[in-house]
Amino acid sequence: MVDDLVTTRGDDVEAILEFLTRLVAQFQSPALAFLLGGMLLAALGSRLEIPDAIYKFLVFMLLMRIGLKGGMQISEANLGEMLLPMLFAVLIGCSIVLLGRITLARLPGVRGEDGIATAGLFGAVSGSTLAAAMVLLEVEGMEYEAWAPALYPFMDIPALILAIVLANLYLQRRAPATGTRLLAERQPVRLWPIVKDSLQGSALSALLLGLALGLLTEPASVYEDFYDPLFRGFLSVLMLVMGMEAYARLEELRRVAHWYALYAAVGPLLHGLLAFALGTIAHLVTGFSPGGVVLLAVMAASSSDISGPPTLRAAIPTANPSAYVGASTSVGTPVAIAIGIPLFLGLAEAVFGQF
Amino acid sequence: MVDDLVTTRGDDVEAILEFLTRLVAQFQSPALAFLLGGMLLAALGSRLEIPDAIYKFLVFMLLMRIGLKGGMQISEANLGEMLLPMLFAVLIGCSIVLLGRITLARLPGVRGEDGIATAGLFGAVSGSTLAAAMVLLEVEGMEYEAWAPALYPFMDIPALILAIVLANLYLQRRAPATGTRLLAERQPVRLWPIVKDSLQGSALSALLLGLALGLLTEPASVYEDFYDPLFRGFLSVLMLVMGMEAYARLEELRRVAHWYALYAAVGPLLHGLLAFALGTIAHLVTGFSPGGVVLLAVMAASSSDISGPPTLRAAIPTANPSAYVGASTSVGTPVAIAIGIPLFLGLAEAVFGQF
Amino acid sequence: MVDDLVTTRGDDVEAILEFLTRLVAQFQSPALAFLLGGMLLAALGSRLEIPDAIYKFLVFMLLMRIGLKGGMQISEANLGEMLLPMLFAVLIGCSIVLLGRITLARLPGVRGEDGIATAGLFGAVSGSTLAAAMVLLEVEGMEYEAWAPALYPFMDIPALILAIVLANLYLQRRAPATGTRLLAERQPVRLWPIVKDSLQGSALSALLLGLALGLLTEPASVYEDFYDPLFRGFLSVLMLVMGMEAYARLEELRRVAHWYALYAAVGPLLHGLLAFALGTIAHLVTGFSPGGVVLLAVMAASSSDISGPPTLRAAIPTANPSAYVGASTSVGTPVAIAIGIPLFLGLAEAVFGQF
Amino acid sequence: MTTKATRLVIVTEKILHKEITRIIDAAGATGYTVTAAGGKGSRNVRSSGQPLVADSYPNIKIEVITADPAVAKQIADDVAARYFDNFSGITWLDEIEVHRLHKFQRQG
Amino acid sequence: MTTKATRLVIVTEKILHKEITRIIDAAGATGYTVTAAGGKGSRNVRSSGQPLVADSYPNIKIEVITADPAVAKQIADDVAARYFDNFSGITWLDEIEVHRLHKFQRQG
Amino acid sequence: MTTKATRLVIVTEKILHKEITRIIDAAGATGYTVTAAGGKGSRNVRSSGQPLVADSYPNIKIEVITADPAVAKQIADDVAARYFDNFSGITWLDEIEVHRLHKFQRQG
Ligand SMILES: Nc1ncnc2c1ncn2[C@@H]1O[C@H](COP(=O)(O)O)[C@@H](O)[C@H]1O
Ligand SMILES: Nc1ncnc2c1ncn2[C@@H]1O[C@H](COP(=O)(O)O)[C@@H](O)[C@H]1O
Ligand SMILES: Nc1ncnc2c1ncn2[C@@H]1O[C@H](COP(=O)(O)O)[C@@H](O)[C@H]1O
Ligand code: NA
Ligand code: NA
Ligand code: NA
Repeated sequence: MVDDLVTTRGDDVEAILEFLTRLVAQFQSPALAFLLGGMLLAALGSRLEIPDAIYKFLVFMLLMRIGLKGGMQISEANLGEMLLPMLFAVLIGCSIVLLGRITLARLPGVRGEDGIATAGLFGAVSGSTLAAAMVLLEVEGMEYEAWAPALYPFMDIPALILAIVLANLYLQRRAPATGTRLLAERQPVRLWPIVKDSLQGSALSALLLGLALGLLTEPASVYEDFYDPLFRGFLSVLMLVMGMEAYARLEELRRVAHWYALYAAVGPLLHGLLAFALGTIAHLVTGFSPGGVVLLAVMAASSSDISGPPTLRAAIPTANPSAYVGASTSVGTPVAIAIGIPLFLGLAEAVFGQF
Repeated sequence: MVDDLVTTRGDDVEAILEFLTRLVAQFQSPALAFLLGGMLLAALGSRLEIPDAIYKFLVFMLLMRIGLKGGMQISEANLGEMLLPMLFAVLIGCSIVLLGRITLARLPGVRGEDGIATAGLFGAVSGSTLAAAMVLLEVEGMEYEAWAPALYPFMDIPALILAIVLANLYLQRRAPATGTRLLAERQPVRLWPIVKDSLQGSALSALLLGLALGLLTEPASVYEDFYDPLFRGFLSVLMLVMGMEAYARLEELRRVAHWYALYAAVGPLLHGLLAFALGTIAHLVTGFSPGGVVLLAVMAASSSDISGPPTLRAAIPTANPSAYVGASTSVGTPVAIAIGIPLFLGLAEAVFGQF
Repeated sequence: MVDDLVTTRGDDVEAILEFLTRLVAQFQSPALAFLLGGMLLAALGSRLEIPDAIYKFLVFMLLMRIGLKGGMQISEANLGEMLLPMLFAVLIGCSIVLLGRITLARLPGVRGEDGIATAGLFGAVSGSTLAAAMVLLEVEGMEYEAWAPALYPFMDIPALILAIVLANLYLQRRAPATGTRLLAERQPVRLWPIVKDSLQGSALSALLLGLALGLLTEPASVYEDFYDPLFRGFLSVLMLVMGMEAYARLEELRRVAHWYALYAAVGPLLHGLLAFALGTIAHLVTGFSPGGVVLLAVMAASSSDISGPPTLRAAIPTANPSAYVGASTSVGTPVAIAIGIPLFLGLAEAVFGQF
Repeated sequence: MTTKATRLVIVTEKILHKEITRIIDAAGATGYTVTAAGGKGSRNVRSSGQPLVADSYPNIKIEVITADPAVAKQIADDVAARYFDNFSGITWLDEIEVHRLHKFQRQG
Repeated sequence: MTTKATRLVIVTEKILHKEITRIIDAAGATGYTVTAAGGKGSRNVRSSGQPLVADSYPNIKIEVITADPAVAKQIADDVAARYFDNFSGITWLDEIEVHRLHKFQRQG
Repeated sequence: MTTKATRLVIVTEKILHKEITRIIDAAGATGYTVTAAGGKGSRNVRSSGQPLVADSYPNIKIEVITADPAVAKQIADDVAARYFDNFSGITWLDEIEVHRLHKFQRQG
């Protein structure tokens, strides 16, 4: 018994050491290195500029690549396997928002709609963070179903919709008192316009088009010659932009309640662990791969950076973007990439053993 | 005899089946898939955006690649072989314009200058359509002379010039009546400014610079490491833009006479077949390759999308661009790519047998 | 004795012939070919356009690639070897400026501050010219220390600073007479702001970030899959832009004293030879590689095109940018690339024999 | 020959592009001109949520010229009432002289 | 100290950039400022022929400031006569106050 | 309801962006709007040193609206004194009518 415990403890120590080693290694991985590099540049006042046109194109390339790969690998056989993870993705997205609704949004100094919008952003998914995890899994040789990244919209859209619905309910209840005319007017929240708006956004458009092309046409040649080889490189540039952005937003974050910083630091890890747990169930039930579990956890840990903010801005206009964008960009994303990814990877190794 | 006929009919059926198979396959080829994807996105109201700067760079890369390859392969030995196809290219470009002049431009509801400008655009050549055909030929393993794409300007420039001259003649004859002051003034149409303007445009500049560099310098390393590998990928993005553009122009096309839609649907195929016939003559006389014949047909079938419109706009200002751009972008280009390319390819297989 | 002399003369002739062969070959190398192509296009009035966003991204890619490679190869072992070349780099940068100060800046018709600013620009370094030399060395198989390109800032920054200090001293001495209020006011030239401004510029930022990432993290995968393979291609496009720019600036150069043209034509070669001599000393003392010597000479011969002009413009506002930018862009850079690079390469072969 | 007309200028967040041009059309203006703009105002307290780093022109400047000042007034009022509680933006009017007045008059 | 001057604004298709600046120079103006613009006008019936999707700013807005109103008038007239039958475009005038008047006066 | 206000426009080289906005802030203006611009002026004798070929908009146009004309005057004077000997640039004033005057008034 005692012996057993000691072994376990020894194992624990080893596991922790391994996690720390991985953490340090992760800090040297290109994705995180460029992210930190971007923060550093911004902090030092560099005038380096990645033009807007390039940024938009990089995002397109990244999501098109994810979509193409997913679409090329989905076949009818997969649809059965996909069902449970898809369901879990929806469940996770919604749970994160509800969790934020009953914690962050109720804290003193946090306006209800600001808290709900923040929860919505953290429930939604960041394509770049997901891409960083995919690259790392490939480096580590941990396999995942090619359709796993295509779970993205199943977590992203429900989270955004739920947040918008909750914010509207919240504002309506308060409406008579504060007279937020506009929102109070359009009483029943219509869901379809929100879904449509999400799907029409540049990020999901590219992802879904990629999926459709991968599924219905034969893009293998252009995928292998172009979208795939440029993937890591474009990701590194995107991470640089995200790092600069993270630093630039710190100022805004500082102006809102400190709770946002706390939420943004702890939330990604909790959300990821929740997703990891559900993913593990899917592993046991339908054989969802360990790599897939990690990606599900990373999606949960990530917070939307491209499509989420404008959607929320348009749909919850009274919410303060400094709060939700600041929290997500400045703290949430760096935490998800720097701590979340190696944590879930280490956990997968510990839980699923040699894969 | 009867037996013979039956066999022939059987062959016919087979050929048609093969064409249809190819047509379906072509719909799955990256070029067409991205074109249709772009139309779909635009139809669904997606906010996906390929920035103008990226679009310009893609066009540059594509035409530079075509030029470099052509230039690298042209040697003095080729100049002899090139002569007949070059002559035919000029002839085809001019014939298409003349054909449009005596058909489309005379139809009721079609203004003379609008019809002539449209014919000019269809006589000119689209670099992207040509590129799509080149990629497909490579996939199919059908060889072509590396200088064949360099026939481009020999069809493009004469077609534009002839259209401008015809439009001016037409307007001058009408001038006293309608008083189109401006055009009537500069009575003799000066050709050199038009040629110069064409050559100075971004598309032909890039193509010709590529040709010159390929011919006179040693760009093989940069061609093989950069321009060639990125070719298909950039083409896919360009096709996406063209698809979005095609949909966006439909509205404009709807506002002009229906004859434009008919011309744009039938013209590319007729023009391509005419070129195919002349190309076959060149094949018999000087051994022009089957792949070269297909490219010549595709050039004829294509209509200019980058350099043609501004040239015509400046030189025939009274012509309505909604007519000619709408017809070319919304109907002509999709027809040339989706039906024209597989048709000419199938024809080449039928006519030239195993190549 | 006589025999000996004859042999030497024969060798000389051979060496000259070889240099000429190399010169012709260099004119066919992609870098120079695209540079000349750009000039030609501009001269012919082409409307070809490489958008600003693309240009900025190309510069970023190039310098990031140089930095990453340098950083990945610098280890503690190297720091000892680097010391002497670094010292020489500083020395060369400053010597070029001082040389310009006592020659160009004193010529009749040359305003003092204009001459000094020009000398500063020629003392500073062009990343693209350096990149062109790197590609050529690789083609020729002449090895160099991977950290050699990282000598860049050690020549660049001191040259710019010294020029700014000298210009201020010059203007202060003249101040009472001409009343150049502004510059006279801030009497002691503060160095740190200038250094900081240099380091924060987009070019040095990218280079230094690349160095840091290469040194501290593991970017090998993204370097090999992305930054390195795209290097030559992007350089070719950048050279095209530089060629167009060179032609566009000729007009400006024509408006200032002819001395600038002379200085810009002869300076690069003299500066390069000076650096070659010092590099050879480093070769003898610490084994600095022949390729490294060539790169040091090319840096000296090159004149800053991206970061130098805005730095000088801000710090020596009274200097006329038409003079220094015109001289550098229109004459200095083409001379450095077209004549300088093959000259130093030939010299290295002659001096260091088979390497 | 020129005629007096009113020029309304709106500077606001890019995200409102579609909504504002819809208001302009609805008010019966004959057209508008849009340019990309950056800037600073009182909104320093709230971010637009758009990427800061990559896009130096996150605003748009919309100019509407109308022969009838009432149209300009209505657009300005509508836009302010609908958006300026929650989005940054300013509007101003300028009296100008147009050539070819018919281009700025509602037909029919 | 400021002086009254005239500001002419032309919004038209990008394709006319070179031609219009030539007219401006010829009329004796001392300079002009160009910005990229998008927009909507009566030309909905005719397209500019430039890519719609990729380029959201297919127009240009040109501003010319002149000390002499006659110069502005001549430019406006010339541009309209030469191009506005077949190209889209509008022009308007604004009275402004310039600093450093000499910058807007033709030398000699 | 609208109120008279002053609109100061500065067209100058992009390189001065930071410096000029600093002057604007220091003068107590409540904001400014910046657009990318190209153009031609008297500076044909001196180049801006920025890439000509790639960047067709090497200038910026800055607009500052102030309730108090003195603020506009001070900015124009400061900018001209500090930069216009060595950099190209012009400034002009326009009288406009703003909505929501408080947005253009210095608080406190
Ligand atoms: N005083 C001002 N002068 C010129 N532009 C302004 C001014 N104040 C605000 N703006 C512009 O209007 C936008 C929105 O202003 P605000 O609603 O105050 O944040 C700013 O980003 C500026 O582009
Ligand atoms: N009423 C208006 N207000 C502001 N800009 C206009 C107006 N009408 C036209 N424009 C601009 O002028 C361009 C050409 O107008 P049009 O000739 O009417 O097609 C449009 O694309 C707009 O940018
Ligand atoms: N008369 C003018 N009208 C409009 N813009 C002008 C005028 N003169 C100069 N500019 C603008 O101001 C900038 C600087 O002018 P300058 O200092 O004269 O070189 C030019 O590049 C133009 O953008
Ligand atoms: Na999430
Ligand atoms: Na054609
Ligand atoms: Na140098």
